Amino acid sequence: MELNLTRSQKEIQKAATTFAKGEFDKDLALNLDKKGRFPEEIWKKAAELGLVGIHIDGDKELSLVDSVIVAQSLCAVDSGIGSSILSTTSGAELLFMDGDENFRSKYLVPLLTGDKVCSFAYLESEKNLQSTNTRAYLQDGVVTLSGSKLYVVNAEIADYFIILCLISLKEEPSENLSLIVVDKNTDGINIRPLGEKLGFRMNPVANVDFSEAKIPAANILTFNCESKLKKYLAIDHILKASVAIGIAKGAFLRALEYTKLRKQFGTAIAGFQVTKHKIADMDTQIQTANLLTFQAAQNIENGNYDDLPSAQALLTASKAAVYVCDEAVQLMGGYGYMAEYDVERFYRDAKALEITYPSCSALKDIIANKVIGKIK
Amino acid sequence: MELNLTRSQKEIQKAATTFAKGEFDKDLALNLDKKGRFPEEIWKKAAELGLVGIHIDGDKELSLVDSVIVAQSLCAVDSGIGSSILSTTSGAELLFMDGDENFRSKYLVPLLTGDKVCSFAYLESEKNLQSTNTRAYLQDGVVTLSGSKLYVVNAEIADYFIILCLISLKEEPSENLSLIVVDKNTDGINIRPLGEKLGFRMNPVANVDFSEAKIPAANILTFNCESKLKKYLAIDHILKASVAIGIAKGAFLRALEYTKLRKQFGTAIAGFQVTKHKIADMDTQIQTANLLTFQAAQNIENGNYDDLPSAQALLTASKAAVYVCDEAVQLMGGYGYMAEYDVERFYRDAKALEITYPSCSALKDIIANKVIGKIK
Amino acid sequence: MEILKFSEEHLAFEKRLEAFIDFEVIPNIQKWEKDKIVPKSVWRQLGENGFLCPNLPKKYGGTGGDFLHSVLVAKQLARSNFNGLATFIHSDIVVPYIEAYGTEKQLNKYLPGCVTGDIITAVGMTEPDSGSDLASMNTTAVEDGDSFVINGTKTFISNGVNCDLVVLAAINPEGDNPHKAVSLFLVEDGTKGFTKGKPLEKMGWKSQDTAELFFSDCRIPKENLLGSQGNGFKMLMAKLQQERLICSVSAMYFCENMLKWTVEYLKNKGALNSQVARFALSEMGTEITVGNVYMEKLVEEHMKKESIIVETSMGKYFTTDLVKRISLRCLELIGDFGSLEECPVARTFRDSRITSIFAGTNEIMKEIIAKFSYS
Amino acid sequence: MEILKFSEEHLAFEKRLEAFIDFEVIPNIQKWEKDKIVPKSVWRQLGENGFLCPNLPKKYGGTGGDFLHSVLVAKQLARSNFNGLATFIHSDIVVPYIEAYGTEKQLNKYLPGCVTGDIITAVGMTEPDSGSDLASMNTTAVEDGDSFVINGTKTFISNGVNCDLVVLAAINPEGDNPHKAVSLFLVEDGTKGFTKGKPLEKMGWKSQDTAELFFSDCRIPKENLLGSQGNGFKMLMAKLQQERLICSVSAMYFCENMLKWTVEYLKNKGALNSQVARFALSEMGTEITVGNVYMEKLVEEHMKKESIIVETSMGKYFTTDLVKRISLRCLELIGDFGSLEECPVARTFRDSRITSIFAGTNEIMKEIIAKFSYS
Repeated sequence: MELNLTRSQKEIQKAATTFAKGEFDKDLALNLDKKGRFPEEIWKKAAELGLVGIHIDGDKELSLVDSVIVAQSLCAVDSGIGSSILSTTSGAELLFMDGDENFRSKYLVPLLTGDKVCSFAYLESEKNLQSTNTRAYLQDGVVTLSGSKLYVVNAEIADYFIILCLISLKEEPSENLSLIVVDKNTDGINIRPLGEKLGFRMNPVANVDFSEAKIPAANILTFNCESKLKKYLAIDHILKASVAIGIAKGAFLRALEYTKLRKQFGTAIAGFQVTKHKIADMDTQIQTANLLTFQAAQNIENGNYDDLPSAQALLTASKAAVYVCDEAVQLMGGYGYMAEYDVERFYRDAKALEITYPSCSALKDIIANKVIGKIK
Repeated sequence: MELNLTRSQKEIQKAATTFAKGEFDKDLALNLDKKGRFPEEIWKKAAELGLVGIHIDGDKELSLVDSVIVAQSLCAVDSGIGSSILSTTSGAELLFMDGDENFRSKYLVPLLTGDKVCSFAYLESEKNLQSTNTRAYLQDGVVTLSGSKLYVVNAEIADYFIILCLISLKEEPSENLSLIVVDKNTDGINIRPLGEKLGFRMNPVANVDFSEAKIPAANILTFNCESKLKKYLAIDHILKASVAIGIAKGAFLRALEYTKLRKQFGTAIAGFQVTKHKIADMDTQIQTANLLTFQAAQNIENGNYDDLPSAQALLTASKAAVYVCDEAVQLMGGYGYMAEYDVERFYRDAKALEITYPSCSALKDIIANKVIGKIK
Repeated sequence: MEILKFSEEHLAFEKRLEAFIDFEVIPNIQKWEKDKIVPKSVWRQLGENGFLCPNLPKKYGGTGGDFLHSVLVAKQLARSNFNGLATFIHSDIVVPYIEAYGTEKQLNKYLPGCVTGDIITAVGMTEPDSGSDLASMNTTAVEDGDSFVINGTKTFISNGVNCDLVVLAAINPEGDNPHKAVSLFLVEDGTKGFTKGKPLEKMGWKSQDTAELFFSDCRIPKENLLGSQGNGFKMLMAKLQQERLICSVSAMYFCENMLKWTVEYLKNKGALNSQVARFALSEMGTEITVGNVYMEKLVEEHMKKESIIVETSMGKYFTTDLVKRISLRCLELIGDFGSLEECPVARTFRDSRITSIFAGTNEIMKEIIAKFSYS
Repeated sequence: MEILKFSEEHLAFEKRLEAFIDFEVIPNIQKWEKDKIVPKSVWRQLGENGFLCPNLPKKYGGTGGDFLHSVLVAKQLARSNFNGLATFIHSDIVVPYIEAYGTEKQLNKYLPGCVTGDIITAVGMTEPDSGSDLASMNTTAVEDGDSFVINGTKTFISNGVNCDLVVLAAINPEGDNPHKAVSLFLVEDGTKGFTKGKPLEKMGWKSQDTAELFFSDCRIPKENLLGSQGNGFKMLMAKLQQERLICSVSAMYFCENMLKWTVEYLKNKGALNSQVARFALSEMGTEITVGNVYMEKLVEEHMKKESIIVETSMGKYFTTDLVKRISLRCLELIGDFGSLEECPVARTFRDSRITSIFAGTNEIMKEIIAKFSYS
């Protein structure tokens, strides 16, 4: 499927791929995955090149397609390093959408320059975002925050958190779902690492407790954030879909190369009809997910934040990634199971992406609610 | 997924849907399906409205997206009547691409005005088009044609055939895969109907034998047609994909309506989580196939006849149609199995589309050959 | 890998049945499918030969066979690739209600006719607005002197046109708990106020007369109550194991037939050199072999009178889903020829699609499995 | 729905094994997984307790048990959710070659040690450039006086680091027909010219020492030929039924464990009120129940010494595909917690992914099924 990329998009694609191929050392990747370490140096280099948060870098419009391209390109070369780089700006769109110049210079720009890592802490239940119990009250210019967040990616390496919480004002009982930026060195934060991961092992994950943490009121990013959050999630779904597609492409290209070289009973595996049909299915799924994702990203660039296309893109892409990686492992046989041949790692990353929030089930809820509408 | 249709495309969509809703009588459709009769009257009305062969109607460029829209719209209202109307121009693109003014006025225009039906006879083996054995030789301005064609749709109602055959010139041994137009009333044609069909029952199918049929040399449409044929197939795949999507949409909307109205254990079926997730999957598959098909059609409008996108679109769309119709039947329970509720017929049509040439297997061969390329 | 052991007597029974199917059934299928009904005379022929209700005791005119006879009937009817003579609805689903819950008088009055084919039975359970949800039943039975007066409509009733006797579920409109207000009644054809609709047009089972039944002030004597009053729900539930099991048995034999036919077709076309076709056949063959072993195990346990509600629900879901998938996949392998009604798998595809819907949809099966296993 | 009947003795054996696993294995799994190997001492402990080669006759030091003992070992090891102690490779795959084809001298020399755990065995078949295609083997064995001289590399060898004895397949480079040029040899650890690689880094089976084996002018005495010369291909084939069967047995027990764990997890989270979760569990439960019956039937037939090559190939494909799909689906139901190594299903997912690749890929299974059934 030909996507009609603009000249500038093609250049970004080329730059990202060239960078990744040059910098993403295979042995390093294996080692980082094994040890669960974040690829700090490469991330900083990517930021220097402008590849970090490329969709929010620059002027006032979101160039989401650029980030789709970067995510796919980096993850296709290495799913672990690629997704790690992308993870450092998790939640940054919320700063972009809502932040004044203060947030911009203090929190957003350092992400883009590779000086800071942001971590968006939102989950309290695996099922949905509707069950926020982290509470804060604002009094005398200070917000006091208490509660627990689950599965916070990059909690240990982040410089600050964006927290989804309920904020109440002094002597006013109503609570408002809001966003607040909390510096890592604030007192009252306890990070409980969740140990080794199945996939995306270069990004440690932890539960984070807040116990009467005091934060300046100026750090309230958005008061009443429901609609912003929904917009953010649409963006986030597209970026996750892009990571999934990158993973799928990376595993696919490795398996394709293998089947063209590896001979069995005197024939290259790629010459067997069953292999050919698998390759056709794998490619079709990748192209399909790709097209959905570009279309959804384009929608958002055009200012349409409808959450249906992004949910369908992520659902399709994450299923495609698991399917393609699984078949890649099988096509490569015993080699597919060996760390050295990469695809088992891509497979674990794909599976981790698929099962972590938002799960396929949550995405289907979004889609169904939109499609079914009201029932009489 | 929002497809950004132009104003004129939206008008075509509206016109086709309005026409279908007004003219496609439900009882008539049930009866035609049961008896295996072609909806002649409705077809003529559709032609009057310009809905027949809309992509070749008009000037010199193919407006394929228009036909995608018409096919989807008509088939969503009724898969049998809709696809019957579309089938009357089978092969007409070959006339359009290659025909001089003579072919145009004598053969092409009457299709568009609803005065003639064309039938493209190409298949001799179910597997591929490479095994053409129908042979003709040209001598003294007359072509003599012999051979047999299988599964010729509309053979009985067609006014003329476009035949794929090998033509040799007098005293020259080489044979050229070519196209020739043969009037139905030519001597030496024997049509052997294949009886009742599983799906698309309004379009009778037959094997057609040619026994020294004499045709004027002027009726040779294309001498050496390989590349034209490939282009034609790309178009044909997209139109078939559009029919599949229309079928899927039609079944989906019926099932969706049913689940919103039908109550079980006091709750509308659409309120059950399993139903909701099915609806999400069904909608996602339809949107996905739709996007692939529009993209592939757009490619061709832009002059890029690459056969990969059209094969991927048809593969995805025909699978989606079978899946969606199957789930629609299940969602509607016993009613889904009854002729009166339409979806069983849509299901049969979807299945027939999927298994007749080009089969999924043939499409995967096309895709794989393109993706794998040469093996060292 | 067989589990079931058939005796000489069983095999002789099967052989007779096989011949009957070859000579009396297969040549007529096309006509019956067009007619949308199988003549009642065929039922009587079946009865004469001992093929109906093959496990009713001799004192009611039966041959005193066992459930393996029913398995063999399902097998041979599947071989005919045709569901017009779905005698298992009569023999293995409806008549067992009468046998289990009937009074001696009812047994003597009806069972002999059920064996000879003079009485064709149907069960009236489903209604237009209540499928699997029996509690929302709208057909009422009101006591009036020494009668019950029945009003309501039943739909999707197999043998609905041919039936001479209906086991009808109806609700006492004055009952508090709908689950305890349902009773079963025996309603004879010809009873005033009982009328039948025309055969419904369906995707498949073309010659099986599925129809609506209408009851309008239909008065039946009190002695036609089947079992105890208010116990209908329980009685219906108690017999579901055999109903669902026989569906599984039939589904597996249809699977085997389809695969066998498809292999032959592909072999004749020289298409077995396709690796994709070979793999597809191997995958289908595996699922069918595995499913067969499971089905035979279910039959074995059922014949030992084990309560295997969950396992049977699993079987119903697994086998009817399988028969659908096998039909879809065989058609794909067959290609263009599969799009013609001449291709037997086209009919199996149309016919088998109902099996994951009737006798409790597979969604209901999954709820049952979950209820007993995961709650 | 059980087919297999376990005696009191079997159950006592299982109980002892269960305790052993609880006390000696489960507490050490994390360490062994980090170490990428299980200490040899554990093998000896297993041997002391009669858990290795449980069906070797008493005259070779065995306990004279039957294949059901192997089934129980597979079951209990699956319960530990860990494949580092895949003793079935030793007990049910490699040692049977020796038992079946060894000379009396070889039997007496090696089997007692195999039982006690002093001799851990491995089979050297796969090579870097030949997976399922044995005919393209490159490891050579050349006769030289009273020795064979072996050269070549084997890869993906389970127990490759711990092994004390390798049943090695090598080819006579001068043989015309490669299928008749393969012989089996017994190569002891420590033989000059035989070296082992480091454990390979894998997706799963972290503590199972899978390694490369290198043979460089490795000279072994002629008496270490196993079975007759040139017969290696046939011997390897003859034992595949048991090899593939034990894979199926293990896969099914892993399936059961995963589902059980997932149900408990969801129950504790209060997530069983989700209809989608209930249906998913019912679907998985059905496949597992059906697969279990089939697996038990295979074991029964195998123990009756039936030749069930096709059915076993079907079983290998069905069960290993199932264990993968169950792991994928359970993780989906579990959600975020499944993405942590703390979740046991995460390990089962990683471990089970190899089972549709090893012991003959499922693609090979499908070719075998097709060859015997559809050609």
